[in-house]
Amino acid sequence: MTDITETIRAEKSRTALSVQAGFLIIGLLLLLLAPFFFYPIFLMKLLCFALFACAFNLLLGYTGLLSFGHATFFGGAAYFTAYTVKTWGVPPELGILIGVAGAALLGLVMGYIAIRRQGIYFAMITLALSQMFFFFCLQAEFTEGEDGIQSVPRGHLFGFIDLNNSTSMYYFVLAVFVIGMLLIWRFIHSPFGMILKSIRENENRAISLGYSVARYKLGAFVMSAALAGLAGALKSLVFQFATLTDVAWQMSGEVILMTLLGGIGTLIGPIFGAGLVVTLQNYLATSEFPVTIITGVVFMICVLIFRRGIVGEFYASWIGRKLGFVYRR
Amino acid sequence: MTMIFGIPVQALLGQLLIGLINGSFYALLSLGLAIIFGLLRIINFAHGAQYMLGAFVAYLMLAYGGIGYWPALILAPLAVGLFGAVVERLFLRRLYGLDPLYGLLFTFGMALAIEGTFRYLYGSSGQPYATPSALAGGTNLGFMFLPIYRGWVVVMSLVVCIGTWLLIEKTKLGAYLRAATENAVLVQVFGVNVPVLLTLTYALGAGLAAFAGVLAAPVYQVSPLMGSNIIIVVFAVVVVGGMGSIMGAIVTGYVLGVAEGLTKVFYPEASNIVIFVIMAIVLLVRPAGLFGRDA
Amino acid sequence: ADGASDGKVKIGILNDQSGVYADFGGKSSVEAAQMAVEDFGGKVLDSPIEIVDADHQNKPDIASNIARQWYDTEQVDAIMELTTSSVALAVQAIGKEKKKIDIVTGAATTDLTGKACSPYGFHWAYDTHALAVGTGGALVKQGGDSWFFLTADYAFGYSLEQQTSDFVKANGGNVIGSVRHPLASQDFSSFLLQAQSSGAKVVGLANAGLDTSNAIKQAAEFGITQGGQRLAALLFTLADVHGLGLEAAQGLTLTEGYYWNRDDESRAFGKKFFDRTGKMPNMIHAGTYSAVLQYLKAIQKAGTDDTDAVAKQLHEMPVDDVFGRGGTVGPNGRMIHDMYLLQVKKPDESKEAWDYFDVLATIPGKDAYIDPAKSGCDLVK
Amino acid sequence: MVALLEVRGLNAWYGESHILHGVDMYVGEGETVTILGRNGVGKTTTLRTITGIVRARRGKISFAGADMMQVPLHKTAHKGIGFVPEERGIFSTLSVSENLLLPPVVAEGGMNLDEIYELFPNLYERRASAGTKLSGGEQQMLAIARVLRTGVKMLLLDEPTEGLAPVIVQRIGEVLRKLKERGMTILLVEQNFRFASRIADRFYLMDHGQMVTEFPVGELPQRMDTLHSVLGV
Amino acid sequence: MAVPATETNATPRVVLSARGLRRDFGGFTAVKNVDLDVYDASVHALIGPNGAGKTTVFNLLTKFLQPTHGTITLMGTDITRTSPDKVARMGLVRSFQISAVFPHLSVLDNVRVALQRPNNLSTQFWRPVSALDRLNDRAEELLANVGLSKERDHIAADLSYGRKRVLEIATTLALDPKVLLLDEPMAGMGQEDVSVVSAIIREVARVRAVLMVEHNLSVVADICQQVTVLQRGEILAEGDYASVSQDPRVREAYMGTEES
Ligand SMILES: Nc1ncnc2c1ncn2[C@@H]1O[C@H](COP(=O)(O)OP(=O)(O)OP(=O)(O)O)[C@@H](O)[C@H]1O
Ligand SMILES: Nc1ncnc2c1ncn2[C@@H]1O[C@H](COP(=O)(O)OP(=O)(O)OP(=O)(O)O)[C@@H](O)[C@H]1O
Ligand SMILES: [Mg+2]
Ligand SMILES: [Mg+2]
Repeated sequence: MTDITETIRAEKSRTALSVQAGFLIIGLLLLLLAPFFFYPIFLMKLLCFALFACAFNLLLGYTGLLSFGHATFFGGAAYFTAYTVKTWGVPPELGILIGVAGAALLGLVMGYIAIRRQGIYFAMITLALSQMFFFFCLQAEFTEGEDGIQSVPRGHLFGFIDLNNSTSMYYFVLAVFVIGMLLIWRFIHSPFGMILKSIRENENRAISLGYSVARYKLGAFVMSAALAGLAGALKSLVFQFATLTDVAWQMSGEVILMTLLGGIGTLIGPIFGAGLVVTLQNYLATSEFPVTIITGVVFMICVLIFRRGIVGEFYASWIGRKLGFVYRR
Repeated sequence: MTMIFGIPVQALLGQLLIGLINGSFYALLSLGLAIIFGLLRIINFAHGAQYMLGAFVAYLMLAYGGIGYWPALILAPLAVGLFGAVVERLFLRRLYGLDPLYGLLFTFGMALAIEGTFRYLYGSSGQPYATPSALAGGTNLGFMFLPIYRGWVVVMSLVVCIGTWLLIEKTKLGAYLRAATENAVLVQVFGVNVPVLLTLTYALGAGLAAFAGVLAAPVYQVSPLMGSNIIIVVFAVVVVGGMGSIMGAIVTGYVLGVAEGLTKVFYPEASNIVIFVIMAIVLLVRPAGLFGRDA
Repeated sequence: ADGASDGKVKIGILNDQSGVYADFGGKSSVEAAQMAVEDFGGKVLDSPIEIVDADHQNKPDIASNIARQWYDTEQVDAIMELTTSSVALAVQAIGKEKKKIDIVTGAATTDLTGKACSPYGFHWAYDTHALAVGTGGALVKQGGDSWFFLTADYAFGYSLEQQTSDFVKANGGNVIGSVRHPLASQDFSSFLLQAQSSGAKVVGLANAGLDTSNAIKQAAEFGITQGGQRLAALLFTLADVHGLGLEAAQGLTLTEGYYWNRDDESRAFGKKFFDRTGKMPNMIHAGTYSAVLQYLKAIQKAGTDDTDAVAKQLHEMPVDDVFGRGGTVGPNGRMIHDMYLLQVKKPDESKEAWDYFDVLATIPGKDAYIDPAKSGCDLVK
Repeated sequence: MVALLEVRGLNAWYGESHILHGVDMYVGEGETVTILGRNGVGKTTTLRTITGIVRARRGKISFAGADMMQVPLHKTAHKGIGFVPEERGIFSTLSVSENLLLPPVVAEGGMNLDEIYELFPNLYERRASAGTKLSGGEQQMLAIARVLRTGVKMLLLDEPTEGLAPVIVQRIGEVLRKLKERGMTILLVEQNFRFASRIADRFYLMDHGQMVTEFPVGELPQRMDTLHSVLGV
Repeated sequence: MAVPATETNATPRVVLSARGLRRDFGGFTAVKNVDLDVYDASVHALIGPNGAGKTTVFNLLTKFLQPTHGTITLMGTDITRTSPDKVARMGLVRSFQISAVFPHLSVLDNVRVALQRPNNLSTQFWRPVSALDRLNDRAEELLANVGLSKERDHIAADLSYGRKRVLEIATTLALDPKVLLLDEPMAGMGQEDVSVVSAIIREVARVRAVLMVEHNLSVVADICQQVTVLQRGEILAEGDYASVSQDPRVREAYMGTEES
């Protein structure tokens, strides 16, 4: 009896695995071919935001911490990279690393303060702290105020790949994106990720099993910040500037919207969410609809009737379940 | 002239008073937030938008209906409260029992939508609203020129804050409200119409925000952006106070208003972040906030 | 290559249409551009002229994305308006790289024609320097010789304050003090009290938008102007005065490059604009009109819409329209034209709707703008 | 005996899962009835469905002649039903006395405060402290005391002795007997069979969402075998 | 399994002890003057009427609450000021009065989470989850011990109440604690589960100290060597079950006159 159920279960997860692998390969192929059909800068922007949203989701979806201050890491890293590449003339790959390190450091400081509280307090605290960082960037010398750091050279990757060529830039961005996603995937499905999950489930119990919950949360926070920084650093090279919009609280709101739209707690949901938001913003820019109203209304609709997001709804749908996906939150 | 840290005592007194005025708005707003959070477990991100709505309703009443400040002081909060009631009935109700972050996100979207609508209709440079003639002008207090209207703001906010506190802590209605937050179903089983209570609560919170908005209209430019500028600061105020007590929200509002006012004198560059800095320090020393109960 | 390259001349208006600067330019700027096209006759070199527009939402990345797409795939020949300096600088850099024309009317930074100048980039309506000269210099001549600044605490505020003080001092005035306030302060009373007790004759507001509006409104409350001090806003336009109301704004001094009720010609344009938009134009609207018109004239004259040829004409042709009367364009792309020192009327002096200003002085273009040779632009040898 | 509460063919669901499969039962006026059953058979669900907390339900519930299926949740108490939930439901932000005074009085004939404090001296001692600072047993007493004030005709009690010390269990037994003497109708869910046997007039035995058997207290000795096999007592 | 350490010793060893423990809540003293010694390889029961302070004593011992006065020693180390997670790592592990499992993890994962830390598999974020597979044998052994093998792939939330408590005990045992604190482990359990859990406790206590709060006196009589009776925060009586249950003060304060 148990044997049969087990085989069925194994069978099911095997189909699920192959289906998922299939999707993955198709997705990658699409991304590889995309620049032949779409405008590369648009695609790069999309990838940057997708990575940003996935990094954010790492925290929200897998540790249950809603940060309302992730713009700090995204925008902070953008500034660090833009500044070091433009002013110190460091090569792009090093610039990105500096951006990531900076974001991680910011994450450490903000996390250290914010993880003292949970739930919505946590959200409010991160919001307040990131607002503080916004004012810092506004007033600091090196960010060049509301002009932003402009005309950042993309430079040559490893000294020989010219990133000014938008095709090579695209594939560079794609490579970083894939690496970022792999990191997130590994991270979620790791022993550490397991502990995070259990903390989200029952924090007191985790403490009583001897886990210093605060440290695990902080670890997750820093990793999420670093990955968000990776996205921001990349974006500053793609667009060749870093400005205040990247650190403003509206940006933190946007990344939440992306994640919510795509599906909180799903690995690839935020990619779809980011795609949708970026497309929408571009579309709305040339339409008659006022952007803020639409954004606001989309938010409301999502929360009310679409909480699982696109990918979450798909997973939970009949087809999704047939294909062996699980959505649980 | 006596000096403190190089600042004349008189100027200092003036700045203290001004801080108190600012604090009046913080107190009113954080009070409303605390009530809504306390009872509905929703962080009302739309609180700033409702504050803005209050000011705008007052402006619209004047511009299109010839209704002046005094009636507006009552009518605008009622109107916004009614709007809040409708929102609660139609939408927020569906979010009870879910992770509170959904409430936060919903109201965030709502704030964007409301603000966007008003920006779309009225632009962002704001609308004029004059001080009511009965409160125009000012008195010379010796150490400063105090516009009478500002004094009025302090008095009104104190009255409303204390009144609300009494309502919640000392009345049977308040007891129902508090109980309903913990276990709405049970309170309902006991024979209390909880859904109506919750609607009233949200309406009350929204009405308080709108009241602050009407008070602000003659002082600040009536603009669609006025809410989003202040809401984040009010969040910080609430964190510093701790969500445990209504009184905490009120007191912290005033105290931080004064703290900010003093910073404007001694180190004006930092005056926009001083509340955030205080927040960080308080969190490190007392994670539950100054008046918070849950550690 | 004669005629329009693709049988069409396309102009993109890229600005903030829903955010904080929406009243500054916004959709009305698109209308102004449309008016210019109509006034020009709707066709240039026998090709139709098309205006496209987009709302950049104050996000440089969206602006940059749209600008690239416009230039690359939608055959847009020039992009104009470009409110917000971060956007203007980003788009100008793209234009430079792609050899495409941009004409900025919405942003204020002098960098556009300074260290970030482009052979294809033009700055049309105003800049921080012109505002500083107008308000700072001219006001001292009117007797406002001691100043106290309320400065927004970021680069834009500093540079306005810096430039203005220079002109105040150059004209024999002195600066008694200044206080820096954070961006988006709701309450200015603390700062106003400090300004009041300083005893300066002029309180200079080196900030923008809502901050300026709030400061002015509260200054009235605290009786600053009644106390004999004068308020000078360094970046403030007709649209802002309209939002503030004459009651609160009366007596305020400011500088603009255009005022609709100045003479018959400007009145005629103003009325026409009003009929289409429901509001009177400020210098950004009129400037955008002028920029579009001049661009079309340049194409006409060059006989082609080729970027280099048109840019050459734009640099050489004198400007003569309702906005840029007697204007010239410097080698750095700066359009040099007269500016006006304006004072807001008392409510009972205002004779009709939108009749808000008295013109106190006219500042000749050559005084108002930085000499191209000293602008720091490396195109000027 | 007149049936005060009558339940016919009651079905109830939690989301997709079907928990009650046609419950039939009645409780007469002034009677004390106990539902016995293993963990998870649906005892709590039965009570929650009768009060209207579980609204995904089908069947017939009538109480004192009224059709309870149509009554909104906040009107249940006004019809005369008082509920003491399994998890007790003490409000932490309310003091003990506020907790006690919370439920609105719905009819004449409830106890007054003095009587209640006499019955539960612990509560009097701790009346000013916050509700959930009480120990488990104190909370249970408070939960029962709370509905006694309101003048309801019938009490639904869900495992009132769970986690309580033997003395307290005895005390609660005494309280219930006293209430019974005053004519209170009681529907009790219990795992503590011995406790139940001392106060109940009649038993229902529940399994898999249905009442499998019913018998008066007098038949208890004959039924011990069934109880053994179903409950493992 | 660990080597039974104390069997050779003549006198049983005290592993957990408290001296002069006191805790105030505002003006109210929930626990006062409690001295407690818990011996290795024994089951110690803490009983008393509701509100006596049993859970509070647990919270104090495991550092979820800070004592107002007094000291706590765990295997010779003063832990009065140690954080709760640290205390757990030192080998003092508790269960909660309200069942505490990770509801959306599978039964097996619940146990594996507990096994991760002692096996140094909790911070590796660079390794795949399959690294945890080597914990499976041990986890399954633990589940088998408590009779949960059949449910190993169930989601914990789907278990019945009693099974959840059993799972919780298995999780706790996974840490191989030196001292085990169980707060009403049998509450709400059916009779079958009660016997299962009693047997488990008896078994684990052969090499560990167990301190438990329990109202089910037949269980206490059955498996506990030591009984401490608490009343109003103070110790009323102490000793083995037989002597304690004869104590008239205990009968009056706790057990009552009739058998229930
Ligand atoms: N909120 C809920 N959602 C889904 N299923 C539930 C819910 N509450 C209870 N159940 C399930 O319904 C069934 C009956 O539960 P119920 O609480 O009525 O049992 P019970 O007889 O009272 O058991 P116990 O003696 O343990 O209290 C159980 O299988 C339980 O798992
Ligand atoms: N956080 C607290 N604040 C104030 N009083 C408290 C707090 N926690 C417990 N108490 C009080 O301390 C006393 C002891 O409570 P405790 O929970 O330890 O009792 P217990 O012996 O475990 O009871 P039970 O068997 O009912 O669980 C109770 O009177 C309770 O009201
Ligand atoms: Mg039950
Ligand atoms: Mg207890």
